Amino acid sequence: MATQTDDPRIIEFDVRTDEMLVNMGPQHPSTHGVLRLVLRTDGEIVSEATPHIGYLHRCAEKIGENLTPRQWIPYTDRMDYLAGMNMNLGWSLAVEKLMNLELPEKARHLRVLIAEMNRIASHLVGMGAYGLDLGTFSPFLYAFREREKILDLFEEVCGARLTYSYITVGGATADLPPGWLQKCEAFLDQLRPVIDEYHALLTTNAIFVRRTAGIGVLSAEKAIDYGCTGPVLRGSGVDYDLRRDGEQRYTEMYDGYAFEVIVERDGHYPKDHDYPPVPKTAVLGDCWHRFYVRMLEVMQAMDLVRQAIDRYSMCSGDWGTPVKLTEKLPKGDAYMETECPRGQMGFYIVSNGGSIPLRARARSSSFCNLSVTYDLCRGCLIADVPAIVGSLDIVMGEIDR
Amino acid sequence: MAEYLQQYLPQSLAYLTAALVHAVLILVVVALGTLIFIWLERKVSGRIQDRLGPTRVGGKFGWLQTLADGLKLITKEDLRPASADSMLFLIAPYVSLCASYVAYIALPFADGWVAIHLNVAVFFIVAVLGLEVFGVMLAGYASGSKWSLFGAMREAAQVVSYEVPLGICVVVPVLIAGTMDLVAIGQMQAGWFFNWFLFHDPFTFIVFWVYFTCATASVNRAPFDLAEAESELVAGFHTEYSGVRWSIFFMAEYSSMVVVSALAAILFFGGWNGPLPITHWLGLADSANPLAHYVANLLGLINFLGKAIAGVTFMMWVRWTLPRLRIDQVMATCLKYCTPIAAFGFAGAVIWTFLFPGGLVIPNKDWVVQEEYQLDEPQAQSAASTSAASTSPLAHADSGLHAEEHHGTD
Amino acid sequence: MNLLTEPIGVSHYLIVGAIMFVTGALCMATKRNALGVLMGIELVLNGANVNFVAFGSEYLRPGAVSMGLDGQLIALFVIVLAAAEAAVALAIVLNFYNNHSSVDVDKADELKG
Amino acid sequence: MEPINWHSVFFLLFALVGCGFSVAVLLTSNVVRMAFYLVLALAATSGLFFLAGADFVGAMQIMIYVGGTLVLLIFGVMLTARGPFISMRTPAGEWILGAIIGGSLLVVLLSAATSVRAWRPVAVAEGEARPTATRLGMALLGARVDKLEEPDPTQREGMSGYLLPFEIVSVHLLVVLVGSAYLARPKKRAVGSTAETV
Repeated sequence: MATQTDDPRIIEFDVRTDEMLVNMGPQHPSTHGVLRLVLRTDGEIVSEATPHIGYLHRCAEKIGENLTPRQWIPYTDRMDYLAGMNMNLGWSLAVEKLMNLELPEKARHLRVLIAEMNRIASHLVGMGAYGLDLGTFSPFLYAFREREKILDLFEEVCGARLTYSYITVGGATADLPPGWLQKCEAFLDQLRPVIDEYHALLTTNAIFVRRTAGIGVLSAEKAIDYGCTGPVLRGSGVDYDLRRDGEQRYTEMYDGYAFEVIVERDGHYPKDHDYPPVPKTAVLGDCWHRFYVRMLEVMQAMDLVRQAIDRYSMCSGDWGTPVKLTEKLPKGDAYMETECPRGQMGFYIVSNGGSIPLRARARSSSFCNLSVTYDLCRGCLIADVPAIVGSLDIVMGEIDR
Repeated sequence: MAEYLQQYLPQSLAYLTAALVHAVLILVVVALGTLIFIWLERKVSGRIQDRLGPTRVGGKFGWLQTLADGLKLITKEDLRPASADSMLFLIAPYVSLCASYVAYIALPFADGWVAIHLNVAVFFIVAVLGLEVFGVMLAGYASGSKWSLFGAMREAAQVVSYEVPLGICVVVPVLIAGTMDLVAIGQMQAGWFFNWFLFHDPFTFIVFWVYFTCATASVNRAPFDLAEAESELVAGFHTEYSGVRWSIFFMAEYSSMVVVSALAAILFFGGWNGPLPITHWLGLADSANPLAHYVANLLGLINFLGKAIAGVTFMMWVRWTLPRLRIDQVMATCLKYCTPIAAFGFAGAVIWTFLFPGGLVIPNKDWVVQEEYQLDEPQAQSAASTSAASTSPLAHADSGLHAEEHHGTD
Repeated sequence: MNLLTEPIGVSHYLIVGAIMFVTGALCMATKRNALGVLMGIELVLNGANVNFVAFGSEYLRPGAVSMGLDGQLIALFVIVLAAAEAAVALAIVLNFYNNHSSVDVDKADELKG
Repeated sequence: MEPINWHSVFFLLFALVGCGFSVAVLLTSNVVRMAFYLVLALAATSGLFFLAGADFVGAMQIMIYVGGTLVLLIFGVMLTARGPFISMRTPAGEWILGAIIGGSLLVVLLSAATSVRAWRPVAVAEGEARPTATRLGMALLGARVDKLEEPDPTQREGMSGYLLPFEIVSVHLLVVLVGSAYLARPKKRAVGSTAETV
């Protein structure tokens, strides 16, 4: 099996075979929707992997120029459809920044609570689908089983299971139903031991470690160069999380919450004491670390949800009334970035004073994260391509918009 | 059977009918087995994944789900890509099926219940199972699809490599038994469960696990299902297949799973002999009454099938638990782990049998030895009764083996 | 002579062996693909093997006339050596393919690697 | 009606399959199909071996020849199967020349095969053939259990066993293993430039 040597011009080979161009996707079981990767392969070795995007383009941004901000909220749901609440939140914050709205405290905690719950759901899918990419089916269903419970909770809150449109400009469309917090706590209690199961099935599984450790190593510099964010960036060891380092309007939401950014320090992760140790073969920035960061972020999000539940139940008063559907926007522009499960999701709004914005734009985290595929997949084996792309955990709806 | 039919039919027809009956019997085992095992796989995977699996078709447990699926597959269009090498494309699934089907011919289902009593049965089965790879390679090449070609190349590399440790593992029980005749190997493990070759010595115990790993790899089951790795190669070698031909690949896969599990059952788990010598206590096995012998064999058949099904279920359990290996890791597993361990086990078993001939802990050893000497008589009977349809030298290939063995070692 | 009822003798096997041998030899002579030539060699060896087994068969020639086990033993050696030969030949062909990007034996006229 | 000799029927079946597919190997120009036909021809030959009472050799034929050697061959075919090499046609002149030489060779061989009296069919009672695996194994270890009753003592000595050839073959296989690994070893080569074998 030929592998690349240090000098990129020298390629070791057994038998000279023709280079093949292979289309992985858009109809392929493991390209997370409709990503099309054009692989140039020499036997099993991939010499080039070019992502082609655009198969899910739905002109969401153009539509945003014809709708009021609150009307555009459902479209943000359909961007990162696995983390609709976080998308709603990002756009709402951008519009609120433009309108300079201040929210009641209860709305703040409610948003943290809902956004972190959605982060758990999103990471569960990411984890399950990653197992699927590596050829094991069961963890996928185990992850979906837990996610279903979150979706059930969300359904009680807003009536929808995938496209929530719950968090909106000025707060949320409704308060949490009575008794919901208890259900949420019960869910968190039973999720904790299940997470250990996932670790047994995937994180510590010898085959899983062999498939992911040392594969697709993304150095910190390269991650920053490509504009990677979220778990992909933190998996490379860069200590950066918008919930701590972001704009004040966003970070003040998390004021008073105790949480540590999940990033490796001296071979250890925060809160990893009851977790499996980092395997010896793993290199910082490889697929295993990206996966592990996601798993730990689930734990982190669970902590945050618990804190949010406490603080929410202590608050009294208003949960935040949504603004009028056709509320006039002040003239000007605003850009707001939030830490979504997949990374840094930015929304930009430009207004000329009417109720419909002049421009509505989104900065997609998956788009930047996907751009590293070309670099990471060079010289790997075909089987590593799904492993690498899966570890980036992309959602095509967000990339193509 | 042929002799019986001859009373009513012309001789040629009688033989043909007898042969057909045998062939169809085995085909039924293969086809029915596939139906049951696909159903079982769906049930097992369902239970593993917190689902119910099929529940509707054919009553509460969805017994007939596979049949319904099979009917659906038959009605589907038999697609053939324009770039395919049409002749090879059409033939390939049947090549695969034939290979795993032929292996059943030498597989004894109970004491003496075997289509052709070969005295090199172990060797034959391993050899024939190795041919299944041809179907896969031809399918992969002939499909004219790059994914299929990848699958075929992987399969070729994998199967050829895994045949080495598999062969070494199979040789270990053969070495202990002193024969390659599966019927004789089965008979040697009669009695209590510690007579099974699995418990013969620590080395056979190790070798069994290596065997099972290699067998899983050689029948292309997860975590070694590289040839059809659906997350990488879409569906690998059968990407372009549809309908009946696709289901034939499936049949081949399941029937070879059964063959390797059954082979493991005979080589390591005493074949048709239960963990307790019940038939011996009841006097069924040694009875001169043919009916008693028949009942003993029926019990043996249940025993044997139970062991084979347990093996297959174990493979399913593994499949739904573990991620898939990468091709270079599959090869490394074979060359760096399986082959050396198998070779070590082989050497160990040689030394062990040299030091403790006849095993270490067999309290009723005399009985076993006695069995061994009695081999010739029932075998001659069974050979005569079961091999009517087979060709003559094959049928009688076995008798005299043991006499010769002693002769040779003297 | 009815082939279905007559017993089979060594000569029948020899005929099969001869046909295989000749087709193999012709394959070696006419194929331009190096692997085709290799397949011809396999056929030739196989034809010879048929003869050896036939001469050694106790079933076809009972008693002392038969070559006995020697026929089968030689056949075994031929099979094993054929496997070895195929491995080396394949390595040569792949090497040739690497150097010439072709498996056409007519291109192998350089007397250098 | 004379009873049908099933041995002959199976012989005919296998012989026809074997010869038919060896001719097909010769006639087809597609190298992949050639390999496939060769598989069938060799598998049929193993059937012939079983019929001749050589069950061990037959199984060996399937295991090593068909299962090992030919998989290797097909592997090679697939590695080198690029458009023009899949079917390379032979010029008609070579075909004619080959047919003449092959035909005359065939005639010679066939006449030789049919003319010797000792090779004519003999009616043999069924069940005479005995299993060979153990005796072969013993012979390879140097003990000829089948020659113990040999009346002629000179012959008994001459056919003592095959231990030496067996060992030679074993060593030979090892050498071949190393040799082919050496021949097909990975070579470092600069992309773009030609031969620079290390």
